[in-house]
Amino acid sequence: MKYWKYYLNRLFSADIIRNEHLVGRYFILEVTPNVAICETQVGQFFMLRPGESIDPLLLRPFSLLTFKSPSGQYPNGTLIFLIDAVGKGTNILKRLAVGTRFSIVGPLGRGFPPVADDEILFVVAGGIGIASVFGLTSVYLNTPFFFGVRTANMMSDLQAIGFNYWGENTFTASDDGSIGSKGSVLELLEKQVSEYKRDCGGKVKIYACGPHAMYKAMVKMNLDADIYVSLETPMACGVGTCLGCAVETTSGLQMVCKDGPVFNLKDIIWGG
Amino acid sequence: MKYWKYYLNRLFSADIIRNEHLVGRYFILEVTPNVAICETQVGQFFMLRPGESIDPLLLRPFSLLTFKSPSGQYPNGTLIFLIDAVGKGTNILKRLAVGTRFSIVGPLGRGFPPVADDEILFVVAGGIGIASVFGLTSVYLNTPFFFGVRTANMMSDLQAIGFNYWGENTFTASDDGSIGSKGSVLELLEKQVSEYKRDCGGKVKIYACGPHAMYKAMVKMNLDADIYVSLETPMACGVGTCLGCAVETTSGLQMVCKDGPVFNLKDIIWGG
Amino acid sequence: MNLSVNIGGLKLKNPVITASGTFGYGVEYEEFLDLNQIGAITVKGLSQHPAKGNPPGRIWETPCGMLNAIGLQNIGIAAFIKEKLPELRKYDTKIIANFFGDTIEEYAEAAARLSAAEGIHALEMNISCPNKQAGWIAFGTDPALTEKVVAAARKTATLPLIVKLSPNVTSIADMAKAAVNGGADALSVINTITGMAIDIETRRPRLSNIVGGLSGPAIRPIALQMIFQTFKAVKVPIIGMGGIMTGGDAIEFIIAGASAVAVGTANFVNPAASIEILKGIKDYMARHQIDDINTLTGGIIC
Amino acid sequence: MNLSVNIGGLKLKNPVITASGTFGYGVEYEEFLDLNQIGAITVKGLSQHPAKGNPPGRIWETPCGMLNAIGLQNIGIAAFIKEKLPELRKYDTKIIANFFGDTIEEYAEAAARLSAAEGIHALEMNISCPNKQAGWIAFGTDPALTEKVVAAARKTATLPLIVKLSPNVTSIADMAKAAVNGGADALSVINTITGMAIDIETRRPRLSNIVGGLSGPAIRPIALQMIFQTFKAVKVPIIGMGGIMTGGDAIEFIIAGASAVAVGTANFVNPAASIEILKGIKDYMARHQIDDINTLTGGIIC
Ligand SMILES: Cc1cc2nc3c(=O)[nH]c(=O)nc-3n(C[C@H](O)[C@H](O)[C@H](O)COP(=O)(O)OP(=O)(O)OC[C@H]3O[C@@H](n4cnc5c(N)ncnc54)[C@H](O)[C@@H]3O)c2cc1C
Ligand SMILES: Cc1cc2nc3c(=O)[nH]c(=O)nc-3n(C[C@H](O)[C@H](O)[C@H](O)COP(=O)(O)OP(=O)(O)OC[C@H]3O[C@@H](n4cnc5c(N)ncnc54)[C@H](O)[C@@H]3O)c2cc1C
Ligand SMILES: Cc1cc2nc3c(=O)[nH]c(=O)nc-3n(C[C@H](O)[C@H](O)[C@H](O)COP(=O)(O)O)c2cc1C
Ligand SMILES: Cc1cc2nc3c(=O)[nH]c(=O)nc-3n(C[C@H](O)[C@H](O)[C@H](O)COP(=O)(O)O)c2cc1C
Ligand code: FES
Ligand code: FES
Repeated sequence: MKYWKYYLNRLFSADIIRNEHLVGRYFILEVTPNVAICETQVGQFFMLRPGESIDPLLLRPFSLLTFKSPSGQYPNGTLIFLIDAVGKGTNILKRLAVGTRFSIVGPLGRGFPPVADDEILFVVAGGIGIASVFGLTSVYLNTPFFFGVRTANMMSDLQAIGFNYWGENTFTASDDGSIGSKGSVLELLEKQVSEYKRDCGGKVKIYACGPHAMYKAMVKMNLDADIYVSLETPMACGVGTCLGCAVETTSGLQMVCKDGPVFNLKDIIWGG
Repeated sequence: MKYWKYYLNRLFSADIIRNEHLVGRYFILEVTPNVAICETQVGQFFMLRPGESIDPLLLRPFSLLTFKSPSGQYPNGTLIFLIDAVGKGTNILKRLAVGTRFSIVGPLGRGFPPVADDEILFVVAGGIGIASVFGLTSVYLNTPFFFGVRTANMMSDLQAIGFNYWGENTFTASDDGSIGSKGSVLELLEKQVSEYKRDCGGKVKIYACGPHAMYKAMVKMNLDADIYVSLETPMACGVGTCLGCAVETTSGLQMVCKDGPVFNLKDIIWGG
Repeated sequence: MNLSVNIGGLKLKNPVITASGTFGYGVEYEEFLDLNQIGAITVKGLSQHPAKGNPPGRIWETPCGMLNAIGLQNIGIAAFIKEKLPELRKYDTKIIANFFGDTIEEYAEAAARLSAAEGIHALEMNISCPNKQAGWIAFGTDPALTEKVVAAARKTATLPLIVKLSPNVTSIADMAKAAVNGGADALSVINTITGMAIDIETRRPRLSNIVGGLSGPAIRPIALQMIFQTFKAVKVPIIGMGGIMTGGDAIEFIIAGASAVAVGTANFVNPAASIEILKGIKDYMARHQIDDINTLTGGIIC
Repeated sequence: MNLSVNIGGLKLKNPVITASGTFGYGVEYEEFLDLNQIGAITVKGLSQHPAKGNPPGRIWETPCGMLNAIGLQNIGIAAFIKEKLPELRKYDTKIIANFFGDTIEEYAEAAARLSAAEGIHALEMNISCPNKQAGWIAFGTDPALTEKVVAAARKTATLPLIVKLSPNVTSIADMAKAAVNGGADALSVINTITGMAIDIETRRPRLSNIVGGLSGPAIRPIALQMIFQTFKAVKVPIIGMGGIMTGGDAIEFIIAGASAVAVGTANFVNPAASIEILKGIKDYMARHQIDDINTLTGGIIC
């Protein structure tokens, strides 16, 4: 496979070392870069090229699930992505063989801001949104984690491959009730936030990633918290030049790839 | 992989059972059709879809190297193609995994005409052209076979995978002299044809497949023989409807996919 | 579920048509699919006299598309009527005769002769082939001339007259209006887009004609936009085409304003494409509970 | 090996330019490639006042291409000169300022202001954005108006004036002649082609602006043909663009008549595309023993 030969900072080639298909559409793509790459904040993303064809043409954005530190075997560490094969590009990525070398741009954008000492962090993931916020669980150990899924499959999948953040601080809900409580994970969140407010009174930060509908529902809930969410829009360049990924905010149009993808929820103006 | 579900005669899906890479660019693609397919003459071809992407868009034409009769394991037999990975489509085919299901149209076109009892057949293959004429060696056993290659590699490759038509009736030449005589195989052909003419005086038929330059050289040689050659032009439909594969002949334009690909050499009008 | 549509008097049992020049004279495909299932077959462009077309170097693949410069090679109207039409009459589908002329008179004569033949159900007038000389191209790019040549054919034609527009214009809306003013019962949008390719090793054009017509999925967004503009400009039904490969693509064209769709280059990629596209349309209608395909035409929500 | 070219007075060390709107203001790419290696950088289209552009729903991927309807969002000429230009002056490359106005006067004023700024080497006048209203589009589709607006900018501009043509016209040759008559020193061919896409699930257009501009490899055959026609029609140098992804593609454009090439959408697929394309051009020249790239321009053998 053809790949790029320029290693100025955020443009590098990487080799696939694992492409593990989970139940359903999800898969884990683990790659090792061929150069030392920049440090990544949780919430930042990388643009992956879906195969070497010119159709599909554009790179696809994916959050970094986790970074594994350099080892003897992988001197530049490894990047792990959790991907939902929803369309053309993701399905091509799903079929790439171990050993395939391909091109990556990143890390890009702004991740989640640091949490102050006097604040408590609640993390919310809706479905595949877990890919973007999962990294927070190793920065903020034992932080309350709210995970909403359609059905139990995905949870067990993640556990099966070694993600074990399912302690007593994890609150799960599923659409079909097959795991956790039945219904929206936001109800659990609301309850915990108000209990916390009542019992401790401290400042609450919520970092969330999920479908935009989830964010709109959060707006309506009027939670007494500082909420940051990771947005998704189609992207071309990923680096702020094409001006394609615009989103309306209270301070005008902003670019999801450069000013985000993480935004303060109250700044977003929701259209249609 | 998506595949077609219509089995009216010459449109079928097939599963790859072997994709063996030879030295250099050549590879062997063996597939088993999911339905009983039409009987194929030597010189006819099939259109293969290079992957499921819409780029490259068009099907690619390939001669049938050999057909293996139905067996318990493969009730519809197997089709074997010998392919030179020259460009985009052929390189995609080269990477398709065993088990991949894909779509095929064929057999198409007109193959080599039957040889009469009072005629002798000389078969000529230039490089990958062997794919189209190789089948003749099992119809006309021990027929003189002239094989021109760039270098020895390919010969040994074919032998290694079980093609053993290299008896005393085989005349080989290579550009670099690494196998057979150094130079053009046409010189060997010319010598044998004139010796045959001198010694036996019978009618000679020559069936050839190779680069068009080889055919033009044959025209110049003025051999005392009835020569049929297999032509190559870019194709879109493969079934005579797009009118894209036209070639100038003494009786006007003809379609390589339908009126050919095998033509009487004397009927072809060579352009530029 | 109603799939039948009326294209300016041509009644089709479903809106999937095969595009001219990509389906031969129809009969070639009988061993690949059941022709009775197709809404209509448009045959290769016909002229008064058989035409030889361009020399070899007629097609070339491009990114998600292909160029062709066949040059309107055809067996001529007489041979078509005598040799092909009787075969086609066996099928329960509609036949659209695509035709062209080199002069206004030839267009009018061709329209008359084809109208008189038994087994042809509509005429599609090609004024938009990019492989012809500059003078001819004016038929499809100069609105005044378009109106004139359409009016001439309209006078002699007794069948529904569909005019096939060229995308190689500044305003497809103006061209559509001109064709309708000339008397078009329906419009086919679009023909191929002028393009070319060069072999950098020899510096020669890939096509003997130098330029050719681009078709296939590459042009789909352009075609779709032209159908949308045409739908806003005129009231006659539109046959949408240009890069349709799937049922979803066909639905996109219908939502933009097409009453029927034509499948061209896709036939080369999959000889049974038209039937798969029809199936995709039905699946979509079932999923979206659409009872009548006609209600979807122009249903874009802006 | 001589790679330097002269584009109507703008001297470049090599013929590879980054296309307007696909390379930001240049500086964004300094961490992806060595900007000193590029022949020239064309910055995002500038206007007198900052422009907000279109609402979200601005890009959409299509077969081998993409649609955009950014709507010419930009920080305005003043901010560009103050904030971006000083950064760009650090690099040993040429800066082409792409600009547009809403009236003839605005075009003239913009040309004057940009000419006066230190560090700009040429002006590229955009009269061909498909995302603007009908009235504006006439600048790039009506030859008389084109000549007029170009002449106005020519009068105030003191730098080489490149006019960027629209492909959405019946005759690119006529438009090229109009621009040259107006005083263009060079032409950029082509801007994006009008297209659209619809989400069939919601029946809504994918772009808030409904229509947008198609770019990428899908349009390459169309762009190439327009460059070939333009080269035959006028004598000024041409910057060829439209779907160039590789050095081979660039050579194809040069053979068709381009003196330089611009790389657009390819920058999104590979931020270092322009440098790889330059390398591909050099490889081709070495392989074909071409000493001077200028000898290849228009070298098509028909
Ligand atoms: C900052 C960011 C981080 C993301 N992280 C992840 C992740 O970790 N795991 C994961 O599975 N997905 C993630 N996504 C979504 C992912 O980018 C899309 O699912 C993917 O681009 C779909 O590509 P496709 O070719 O399979 O789908 P298609 O529908 O064929 O794509 C068509 C076009 O739309 C774009 N597109 C479609 N859906 C989305 C979407 N939701 N967001 C952005 N562009 C889209 C594609 O990039 C492409 O340009 C993220 C998106 C963004 C913006
Ligand atoms: C009747 C016939 C039988 C053939 N049999 C064989 C065979 O058995 N083994 C084999 O290796 N090759 C065979 N070929 C040649 C084979 O079809 C081409 O090598 C192949 O199409 C190249 O595709 P690509 O995408 O790899 O090349 P690209 O150069 O990327 O293709 C670009 C376009 O040109 C066409 N094209 C390029 N070269 C040729 C060519 N020589 N003939 C026809 N079209 C071409 C492609 O189909 C495609 O449309 C045959 C060709 C014909 C016409
Ligand atoms: C090989 C070929 C031949 C064609 N011949 C004709 C023709 O004879 N008359 C005509 O009106 N259109 C002709 N067309 C145009 C198609 O009918 C259709 O308008 C165009 O290809 C766009 O649709 P597509 O992208 O689905 O192919 C031809 C197209 C191709 C590819
Ligand atoms: C996202 C995007 C924004 C663009 N913005 C501008 C612009 O501001 N001014 C301009 O003249 N052209 C603009 N263009 C057109 C490009 O400069 C170029 O002419 C076109 O994209 C064709 O080249 P390509 O296929 O290599 O992208 C833009 C193109 C894209 C894709
Ligand atoms: S994706 Fe290009 S600006 Fe964000
Ligand atoms: S390939 Fe279409 S007619 Fe031969």
